Amino acid sequence: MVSTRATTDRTITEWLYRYVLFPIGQMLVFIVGAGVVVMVLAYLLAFLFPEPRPNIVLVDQINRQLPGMLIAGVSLGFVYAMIALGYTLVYGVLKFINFAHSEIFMFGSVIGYEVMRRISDAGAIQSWSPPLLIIVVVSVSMVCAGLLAVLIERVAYRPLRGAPRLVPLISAIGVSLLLTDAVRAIEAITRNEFNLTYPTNDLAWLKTPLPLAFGETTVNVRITSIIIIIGAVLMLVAMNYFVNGTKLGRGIRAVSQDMTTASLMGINVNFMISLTFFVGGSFGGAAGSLFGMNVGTVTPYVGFTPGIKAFTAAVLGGIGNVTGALLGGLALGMIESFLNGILVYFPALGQRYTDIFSFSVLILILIFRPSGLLGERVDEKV
Amino acid sequence: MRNKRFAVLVLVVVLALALSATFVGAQDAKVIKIASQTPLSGPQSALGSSMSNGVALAVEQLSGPLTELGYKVEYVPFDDQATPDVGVANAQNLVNDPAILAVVGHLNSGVAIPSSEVYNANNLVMISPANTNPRVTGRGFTTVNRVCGRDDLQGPTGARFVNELGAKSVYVLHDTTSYGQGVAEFFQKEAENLGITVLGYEGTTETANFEGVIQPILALAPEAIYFGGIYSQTGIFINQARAAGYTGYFVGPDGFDSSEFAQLAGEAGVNTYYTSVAGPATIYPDAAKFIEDYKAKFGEDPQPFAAQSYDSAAIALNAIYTAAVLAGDVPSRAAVASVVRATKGYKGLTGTVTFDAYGDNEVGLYYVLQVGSADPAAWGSNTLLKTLEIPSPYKALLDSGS
Amino acid sequence: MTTAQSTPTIKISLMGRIMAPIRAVLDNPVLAVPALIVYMIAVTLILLGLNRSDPLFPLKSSLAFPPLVLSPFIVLSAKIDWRFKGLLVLAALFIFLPLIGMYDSSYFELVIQICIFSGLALGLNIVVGFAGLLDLGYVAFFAVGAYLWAMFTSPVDTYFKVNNMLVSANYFYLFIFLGVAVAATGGILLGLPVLRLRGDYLAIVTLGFGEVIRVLAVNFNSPTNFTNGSQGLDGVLRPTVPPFIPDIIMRVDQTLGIPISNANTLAQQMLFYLVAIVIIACIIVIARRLDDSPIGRAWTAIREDEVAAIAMGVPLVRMKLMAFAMGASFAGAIGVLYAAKQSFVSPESFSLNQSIGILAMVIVGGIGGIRGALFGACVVTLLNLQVLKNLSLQINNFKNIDAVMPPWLVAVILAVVGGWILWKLLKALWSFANRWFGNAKQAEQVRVVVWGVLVAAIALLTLQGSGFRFDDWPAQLEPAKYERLVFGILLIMMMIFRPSGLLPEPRRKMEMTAAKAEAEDGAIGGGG
Amino acid sequence: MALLDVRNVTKRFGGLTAVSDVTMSVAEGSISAIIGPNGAGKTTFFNLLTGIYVPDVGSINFGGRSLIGLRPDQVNAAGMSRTFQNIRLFPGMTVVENVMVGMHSRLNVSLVRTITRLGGFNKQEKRVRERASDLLNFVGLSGQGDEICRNLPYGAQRRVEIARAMASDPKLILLDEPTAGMNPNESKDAMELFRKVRDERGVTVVLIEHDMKVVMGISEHITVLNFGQTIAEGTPKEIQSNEKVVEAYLGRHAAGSSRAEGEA
Repeated sequence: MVSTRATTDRTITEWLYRYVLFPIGQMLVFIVGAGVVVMVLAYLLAFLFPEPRPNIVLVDQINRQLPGMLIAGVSLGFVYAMIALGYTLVYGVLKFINFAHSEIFMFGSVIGYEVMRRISDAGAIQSWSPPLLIIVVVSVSMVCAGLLAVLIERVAYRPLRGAPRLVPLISAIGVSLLLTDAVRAIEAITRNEFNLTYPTNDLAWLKTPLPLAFGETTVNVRITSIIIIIGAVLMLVAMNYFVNGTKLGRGIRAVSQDMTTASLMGINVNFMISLTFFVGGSFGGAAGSLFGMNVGTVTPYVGFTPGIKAFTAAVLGGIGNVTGALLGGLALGMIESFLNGILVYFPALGQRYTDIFSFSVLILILIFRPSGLLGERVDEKV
Repeated sequence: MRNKRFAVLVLVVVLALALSATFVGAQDAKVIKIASQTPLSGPQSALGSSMSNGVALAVEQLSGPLTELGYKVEYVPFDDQATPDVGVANAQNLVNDPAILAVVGHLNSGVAIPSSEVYNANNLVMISPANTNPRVTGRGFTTVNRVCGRDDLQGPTGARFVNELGAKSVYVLHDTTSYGQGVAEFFQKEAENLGITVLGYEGTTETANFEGVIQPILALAPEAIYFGGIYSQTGIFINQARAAGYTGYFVGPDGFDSSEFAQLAGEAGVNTYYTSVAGPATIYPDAAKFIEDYKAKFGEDPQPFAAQSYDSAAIALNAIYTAAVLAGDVPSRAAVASVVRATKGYKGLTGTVTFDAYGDNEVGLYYVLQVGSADPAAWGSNTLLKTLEIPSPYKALLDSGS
Repeated sequence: MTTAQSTPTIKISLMGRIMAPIRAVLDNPVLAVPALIVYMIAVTLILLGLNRSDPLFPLKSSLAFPPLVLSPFIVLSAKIDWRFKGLLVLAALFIFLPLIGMYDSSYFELVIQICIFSGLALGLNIVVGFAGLLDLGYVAFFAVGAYLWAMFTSPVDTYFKVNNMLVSANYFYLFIFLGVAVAATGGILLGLPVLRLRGDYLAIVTLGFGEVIRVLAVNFNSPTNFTNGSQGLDGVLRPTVPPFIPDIIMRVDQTLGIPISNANTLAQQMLFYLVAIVIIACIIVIARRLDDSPIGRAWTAIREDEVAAIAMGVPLVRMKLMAFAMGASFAGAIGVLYAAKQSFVSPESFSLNQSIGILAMVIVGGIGGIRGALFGACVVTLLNLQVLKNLSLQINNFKNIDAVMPPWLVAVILAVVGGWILWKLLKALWSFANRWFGNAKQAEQVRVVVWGVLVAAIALLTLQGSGFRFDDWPAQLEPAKYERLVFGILLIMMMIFRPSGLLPEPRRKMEMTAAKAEAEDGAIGGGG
Repeated sequence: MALLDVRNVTKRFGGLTAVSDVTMSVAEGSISAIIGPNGAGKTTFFNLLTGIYVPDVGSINFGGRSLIGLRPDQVNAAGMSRTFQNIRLFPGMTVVENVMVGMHSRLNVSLVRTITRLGGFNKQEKRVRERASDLLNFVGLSGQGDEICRNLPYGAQRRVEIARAMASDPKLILLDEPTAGMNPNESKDAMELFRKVRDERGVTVVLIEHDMKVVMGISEHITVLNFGQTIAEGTPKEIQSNEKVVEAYLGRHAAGSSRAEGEA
C-alpha cells in the first residue's frame, strides 16, 4: 500500500506514520473522495432529470437518503475490498483467478455462524462483552478460512502449477461446486437446514440502530455497518503492515514479482504461496463472518454474488495491486449504493439496472485505464 | 499409478453396486411409480427438497389402497436443478419409464413450462404444487394441473388487503423470478386500480445484504411494502429493514409461508401479513398432523409448497387408484390424466380441490394471515385475518357467461 | 522428485495392460473395421435389450449409452482408412444413435442436448482455444439467438405479437442465418471497445456482458414488452417436420418392430437432431478451415505472443474481433435451434453457470482442439444429464426394492476406501518417521501392524455384519442433491490427472509437457 | 534519398527520457548499426520505429511516408520488419508456421475466402508454404520446418526469427542484438547471413549489437547512443577513433548497470 524500504533507524513515529496513519489516511481519502463524487452526481441527476426541473422533492429526498447511502456504500465497499484482497493476492502470485475464493468467503461466514451459534447454545452469548464476541468469532473464522484456502491450494492447484492458465481455473470451479455442496451436506446433516441464522436476533446491542444526526435528518445506522467498517480498517492496516513491513510479506512480494528468481534467492516458494493463500483466505473468512453478522443469515450459496462483485472490484482497482483492491472495493460499493439509491427515481430503469450500470462503469474505466484504476501500466518487455 | 488406483476404486464401487442387486429378491407386484421434479441442489433446494419430501410422505402414507390392489407404489425424485435444460432432459427420461404414471413438480415455472410440453406429448399427468404462473395452465394442456394459486389472483388479493389496511402508498419489490415478479406485477396493477400510490417497483436478486435496497425505501417512506418473493429472501429483508428504521406494513405472497420466516425475521417479522392458498393449521387440522409426521420423518419443518406437494401426490394416487380399478390393470397414462382432471372436491391438507377445464382449482381459497410470533414453533398459530373465495379465470368466465 | 520420475513408468505398464489389446485391435487396419462394427452393434443391442422395469436399469443404461455416444471418437482414433472412418462415424450418427433414440426418446433428448452443447463448445473453442481470449459471458450470444427466434414466434403478448410481426414456422431456417448475423454483430459491438483489454480483464468484462444480457432479458418487459421478463416466452414455434422423417420412422417401425410410443414427438426430435448435426458439421468444417489458414495462424500467434504477433503484421483488434464474431455467430445459430427445441425461452437458461459449464467442456476435452471440444461437450453433458442422474436414480431404485448390500461387500468397499485412505496416511507417516528417526524398519513394522488390524476388522465385519440396507440411506444425503458435488470432484480430478484435457491436440500436449517441465525446473529451488 | 529518415525523436517515460532528440537516416541498401551501452535507449528506439511506442516529439519517415500514428502491424505492412532482443517466436508453433505468420500483412485475409476456400485461397496457401520453405532454406534451416520452435537450439531460433521477419518482404529489417549469446563461430555465420539478406534480397539492415566484431565487420554506418542521445555517428573507422564513444563505453562499463534496457 505504501512504498517500502526497510529503514534501519525506524522510529516509533515513523513506523506509526507508515503503517497506521498513512493507510488510514489513504482510506479516508478514498472514502471522502468517493463520497463527494457520489453526492455531486446524486444532486446533478436530481437537478437534471425527472421533471420538473429542478425537482425539489427529489432533492429533498436525496438529502435525506445521502448519509445512509454513503454509510451503506462504505460498509459494502469494505466487504468487497476484503474479499477482493484474496483475489488480488492470489492473482499477484500465481496469475490466476481463484474462482473458489467466493466459497472461502462463504465458508468463513458459515464458520462465524457455527462459532456464534455454539456460544449462544451454551447460553453465554449475553454475558460476553461485545468486542470480545466479535473478535472471537472473526478470528476463528479467519483461521479456519485461511486453513481451508491453504488446503485447497495444496490439493487442487499445486499439482497444476505450470499447466496452461485455464486449467487451474476449471479446477477452481470444481472446488467451488464441491465446497458449496459439501458445506450444505454438513449443515443439512448436523442442523437439518442450511439457512443459517446468526443468533444476532438475541443481541439487543447488535440490533439497536445508532441514530446519527446529519443536520436536520437523522439516520439510523446499523451497528453492524460500523463494526464492518472498523473491523475492516483494522485488518487492512494489519495487512498493509504484514505485506509491506515484515519479512514474510517481502517474501510474498518477491514471489509475486518473479517466482523463479525468488526461488533462486532461497525463498521457499511453496511456503510463500501457501502463506498467500492463508492470508487471502483469512481475509475472505473475516469478511464472511462480518458479513454474516451484518446480514443475519447465510447459506452455502451466499458466496456467489459478493464473490463476483469483489472480483469485479479487484479488476476495477487493478488486479494484483493490494491498494487497488481496496480502492476498487470501495468504489464499487459506492457505485452500487449510489445507483440503488438514485435509480429508484427513474421509473423506466429502477434498481434492476444497478448491475448493468455498475458494469458499464467498469467497462468505461477499463477502456480508459486498461489495467484498472491503480494497475501499473504493463509495458511489456520488448 | 494414482490414475489407475482411482479407476480400480470406481470399478469396485460399480461392481459392488451391481452385485448388491443380485441379493434382491424377485419382484412379484406390478410397480407403479410417481415421480417428482424439483430443484434438489442449488440455492433453491431448501424448497425443492421439502417438496420432494412432501411427495415421499404422501406415497408412504397413501399408497395403501393401491397396495391392496396388488401394486407396489414407488417414488422417484428427480433434481431439475431449477434449470430448463435439466428439467426437459429429466422429463424425457421419465416419460420413457412406463411405470411412471404421474409427476409432481416443478418449483419454477420456467422449468415447468418446457417440461410439461414433454409430459403432455406423452399423456403423462403433471400436478404442480407451486407453479403460480398463469401460463402454466393457460396453454390448454389436458395433462397439466395445479393445486396452488395463480399469480393473477394472489397478487390482487394482496393489493386489496393493503387497501383495507388503509395504506395510501406502497413500495413493491420482487425477486426477479417468474414467481415473485409475476405476483408483484399483478399486485401493482391492482394497487394502482385501487388508487394506492405505487412509490417504487423494484426487482432485486440480492439475498443477503439489502442495505442498498432499503435506503431509498426509507427516503420514500411508503406506508406498506409488498415483496413478491420467498421467505429466505424476504425474512432477511424485513429483519434489516426494521433495523434500519422502517415502520410501515409488510405484506407478501405465500412464499412467506414458512416457519423459517419467523426465524429469519425474528421480532421484525411479527405482524407481517401474507396471502396464501394453503389453509392455516388452525382450520385444517390435517395440516397439523402433516407437520407432525413430516417433522418426525425428516427432522425439519416443512417449507412452503410441501403440503401442496403432499396434496398433489395424494390426488395423483387417488386418480391412479380409480383408474386402476376401472381398468382392472395398470391404468394407461391417458386414463390417469383424465381422472386427475375430473378431480372434484378433493379435501386436502390445504383446501378443497376441484379442477376446472384448464387444470386450475375451480374455486381458489385465498387466505390472508398475520405472523403472530417470532418463535418458529408458533408458526402454525398465525392469525387468520381473512378468507377469500376466488373462482379460477375459467370458472369466472363460465359464471359470467351463464 | 523421485516419485514423480518413477510414476510414468508404472503408469504405462499398468494402463498398458488394460489398453494394450484394445489399442492393438484399433491399430490393426484389418481387424479394426469389423471390430468397430461389432462393437457398435453390440452396444446398440445391449441398449435395445435394456428394460425400464429392471431395477438396475439406470446403472446399465449409463454404462451402455456413453460407449455408443463416444463410439465416433473411438472410430476416429483407429488407424484405418479415412473412408472407413467416415462411413463408421456416419453409421454411428445416422443409424445407431437414431435407432436407440427411437427406442427410447430420452436418449434422443440427450443426444440433441449433446449436439447443442457441442455447438457451443466448438464456438467457444474458437474464442478461447484458438485465439486465447477468455470469454466468461459466451452464453450471452446463445441467448441472443434464442430470444431472436422466440420473440418472433411466441404467442405471448410482446411487442412483436402486438404489432403483428410474428413469423411462421417456415422461417426457422432463415432465422438460423439471422441468428448468426445478429450474434456476430453483437460480438463485434461488444468486442470493439473491450478487445484492447488483456487476459483476465477481458474475462471480467465478458462475464459482465453475459450478466447484462441476462438482466436485460429479465427487464425488457417494461415499458415495452420485448422479452416478457422472467416469465419467459412460451409457445415458441418449432419447424414443420418434412414428411420424409415420419416415413422413415414408420418404415423402421415396420421392419425392425421397435415399439414407438409417440411418433409425432419422435419426428420432431429427429428433425432437431438432423438440423443440429448439420449445424455442427458446418461449424466443424468452418472451424477446421479457419484453423488451417492465415487467420488460424494469426490467432495462434496472438495466443502465444501478442507483441510479437502485432510486430509481425497481425492486426490484433481485427483478428480478435473475427474470433469473437465467429464464436458468437455459432452460439447465435445454436440459440435459434435451442429456442425451437425447448419451445420456451426464459432468462434462467442463460446464467453464468451455463457459460462456465461450456468453458469446462472446452477445457476438459482439451483446449484448442476441435475433437477435444466435441469430446468435452459429450463427456460433460453425459455426466451431468445422464450418468450422475442415473447414479442417484439407481440408489433410489435400490431403496425402493429394499436392496441390501451383503455384509462381505460392505466390508470390501470399506476395506478398499479405508485401505486407500490408510495407505495415504501411512505413506505420509512413514516418510515422516523415516526422516525423523532414520529408521525404516520400525516404520515398516507399524505399517504391517496397521494392515493386520485392518484385515481383522474386515473379517469381523464380514462375519458379524448385517449388510447395508439402502432403505436406511438418510434423506439428507439424497444422492440427487449431490450431483453437483460429484461433478465438482470430477472436474478437479480430471484437471489434476489430465491437465491437457481428455483428448488433447498432439501439439498442445507437447506444449503442456514442455511448460510443465519448465515450471518444475523453476520450482526446484523452491524446495518442492 | 534515405529510406528511413528519423528526425528529433524523443520519448519519455514518466521522468525518464529514454530517447532524446535522436536524428538518424538510413540509406537504402545499407547495413547500419546502432550501438551503445546498456540502457542507452536502443531498443526503445526500435520500438518507436515499429510503432510499439509513439514518440512524444519528432518525425519518422519511411520510404517517403510518415510512420507516426501507425500501429505496429501497419508499420510491418509498410515494409519495416524486426526481430527481438530476447527471442520472441511463437514457441508452440512449428518453424514453418512461424514464418507463415510473418507473411500475414502480405496476404489476402478474408473470412469468406477462408471459409469457402474459393477465390484462389488454396493457391495462396501453396504460395505461402513455398515461400516459407524458401526462406528457411535461405537462413539455412532447410528441412526443419516441421519442428516445434521451442525445441530448436538457440542459434536456430535466431535464424527462424530472421526468416519470419523476412517473410513480410520488408524493405528494411531491424535486428535487435541478433548475435547475443552466440559463440564466435555462430556469430560469423550470422554475419554472413546478414550480408546475404542485404546482397541477395536487397533488404536494408539496421542492427543493434554489442559484439564489436560483428558491428565493425559488417556495418557501413554506425550510430552511437548513450542516455538516449546520439553521441556519435559515422563509419566504423570514425567511430573507433571517437573519444566520446570510448569514454562512454569504458566509463559506463565499469559502473556496469546490468539489467535490460529499452523497457526502462
